[in-house]
Amino acid sequence: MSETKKFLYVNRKAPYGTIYALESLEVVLIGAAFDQDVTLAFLDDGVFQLTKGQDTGGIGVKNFSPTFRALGDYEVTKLYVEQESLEERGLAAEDLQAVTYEDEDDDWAEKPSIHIVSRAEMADIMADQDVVLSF
Amino acid sequence: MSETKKFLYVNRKAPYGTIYALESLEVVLIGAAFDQDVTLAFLDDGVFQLTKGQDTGGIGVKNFSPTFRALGDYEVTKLYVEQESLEERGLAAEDLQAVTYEDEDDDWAEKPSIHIVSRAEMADIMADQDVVLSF
Amino acid sequence: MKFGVVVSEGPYTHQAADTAYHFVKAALDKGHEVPRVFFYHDGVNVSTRLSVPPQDERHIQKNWTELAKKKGLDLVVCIAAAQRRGLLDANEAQRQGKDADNIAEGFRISGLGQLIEMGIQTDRMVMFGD
Amino acid sequence: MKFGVVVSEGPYTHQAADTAYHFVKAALDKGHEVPRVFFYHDGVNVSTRLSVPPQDERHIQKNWTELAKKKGLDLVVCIAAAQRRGLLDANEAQRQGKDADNIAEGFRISGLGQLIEMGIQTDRMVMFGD
Amino acid sequence: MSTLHIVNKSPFGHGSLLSCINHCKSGDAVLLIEDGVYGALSGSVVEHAVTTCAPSVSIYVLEGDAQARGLAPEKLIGTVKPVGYDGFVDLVAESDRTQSWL
Amino acid sequence: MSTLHIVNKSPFGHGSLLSCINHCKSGDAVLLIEDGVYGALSGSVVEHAVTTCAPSVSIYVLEGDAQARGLAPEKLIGTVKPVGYDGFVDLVAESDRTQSWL
Repeated sequence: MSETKKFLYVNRKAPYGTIYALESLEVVLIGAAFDQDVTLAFLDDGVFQLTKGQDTGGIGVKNFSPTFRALGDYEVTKLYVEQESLEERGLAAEDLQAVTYEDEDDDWAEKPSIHIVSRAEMADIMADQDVVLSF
Repeated sequence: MSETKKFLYVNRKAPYGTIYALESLEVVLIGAAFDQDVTLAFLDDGVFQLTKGQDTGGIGVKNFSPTFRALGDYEVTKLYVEQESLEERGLAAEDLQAVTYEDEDDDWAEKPSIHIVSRAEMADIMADQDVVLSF
Repeated sequence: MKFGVVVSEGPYTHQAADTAYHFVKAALDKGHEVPRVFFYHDGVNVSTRLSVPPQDERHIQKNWTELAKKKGLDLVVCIAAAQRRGLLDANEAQRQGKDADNIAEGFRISGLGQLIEMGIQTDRMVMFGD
Repeated sequence: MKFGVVVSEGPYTHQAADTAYHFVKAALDKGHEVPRVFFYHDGVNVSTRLSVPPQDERHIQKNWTELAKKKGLDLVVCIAAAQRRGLLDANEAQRQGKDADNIAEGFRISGLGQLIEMGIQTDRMVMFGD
Repeated sequence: MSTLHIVNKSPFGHGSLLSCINHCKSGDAVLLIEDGVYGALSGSVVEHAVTTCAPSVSIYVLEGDAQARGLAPEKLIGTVKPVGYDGFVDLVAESDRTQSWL
Repeated sequence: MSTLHIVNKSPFGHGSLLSCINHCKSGDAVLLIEDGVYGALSGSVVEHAVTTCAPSVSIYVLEGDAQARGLAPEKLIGTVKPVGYDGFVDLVAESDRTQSWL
């Protein structure tokens, strides 16, 4: 397939209480093989997916938060997190885990994949897509 | 079984979008055979279950709202609806269907089963139960 | 003390079946009785024996089946909710003219009356759902 | 125009599978194409052939199977989501060592790539879920 | 370049409708379906948010879902437009993309 | 005569926690489990509702669920008490009834 489309994965749900966050990540990983232009959006309770220090030992469920750090290897490098959603939840950028990628166009320099954006910027990102998948 | 307990069925979800309202009613109907002291509470989106004029022809789903009117025959006669929940939704008592029962202790006089109560009264009703089932 | 437990959501999709499992184990460990666990709404989906979760994930149905075997739990699947959702035991499958069944060992299909009865006969009821 | 459709919730529990069905029928009636419907999350539960809804209720699985037969729809059930939740076809059942399968006629099990492919090959995607 | 936003949850128990409205751009459309149709009720605590979203954003309600829930036309916010499943299809075709606020 | 209220949903997307708090009576307890544990976050827009519910109402958070979600003890509202599954069992036994805000 030669056509390249802009795919946006919208994550608005918290992890573990329901399976949507995990199954969204499964789609992203499979989708990476299709060489499309992929962006991930985290807003509302979706910002909780990226908090650091997640330890699921006490609930007997698999901790999938490390998988976000592997996204760079799949060339998924655009993760946008909404500032207002963080603030409403008492969170700041430093409460999120670091997700980085190595930029092959810049001598493999390590760069952050997570970008904090305003609600207005998030709306612009959403309006610039071909396919929007919601989880 | 000789012991009589107070059972409260708490309805906080709208009908049709999800099945909880319908399956709650199925429990109430079966439960009526057990001769317990049964009360139904409608608050938050649960008040939408009792609106009149429901017509599901356009969505191909069974309209179960007439079943509420049959509850009197099962001796389920205490339906409490929260005033504040109605108001937040732009609803008033007259937007609800009439649900009545015949009072065998009062010469089979027809009496309303639905009672509009304040949030504080609803809290009192909830605190006066043995078993609370949530739907 | 006697605890009745209701599970209202399906496995993996919601955490309810996991939380209920940990709660029941803790209650039994503390010397309480859990005479029955009732699976209603999508909770009936916990009882399928055809689930094949990933190797590195917990097996929710097997956890319940094993706990039931070890502790003598009565795991009741609501028949009305199960029929809608395609959960059948061998008897039901035959009665409905279906060519397969899918209920796991340790679960039994019965009516909603078992839920009310559980409410009457236990000291506390705890519902896990969505 | 080509529409891709995703169904993310189970039958009866949520209205999503019903709304998607009415939407697909209306799209086809208007002359659009619906080359594929993809069932993900609890949406995979729509595909069980063991469902026995009450007589006075719609039969969600049969509605989809009949529409697929009449209009040549490709109803794809996500394999990863289906395995967790106990939805298997005969091949999968054999491969996993299970003694029964439950997928209805008209549905086929395949990978998540089919979802991405649908997004690439259609003009619009519509998701129905919770 | 416009988006059709689809909201299927009651705005009284869930934040989806408000979040959707906060992310709409001028020229977008919002379609209320399933339990989302309650967002079209006039006189409710979310009416103001819905009406101030328009006129640059058009709000639609799926007729069958509104009727199922007993929402008579006179109970709905005046600027909300009812559509059937066929109108739903047209809205999808006329927009550049759809976004479901699940 | 006290009630153990159980809340399992995030208070940011769902109305359950606020509805629960609005129906609590003096002496009741609220246990936050699953995604409900986010209600114990300090500095959030619902913190005020949670803290003004106490002290007549005790708020508990299920430890395993808080840890799973990366909520370190220092991120939690000071008056919220962590409990394990065994503490959950004790709360059920000590209350006269439980009410799940599903």
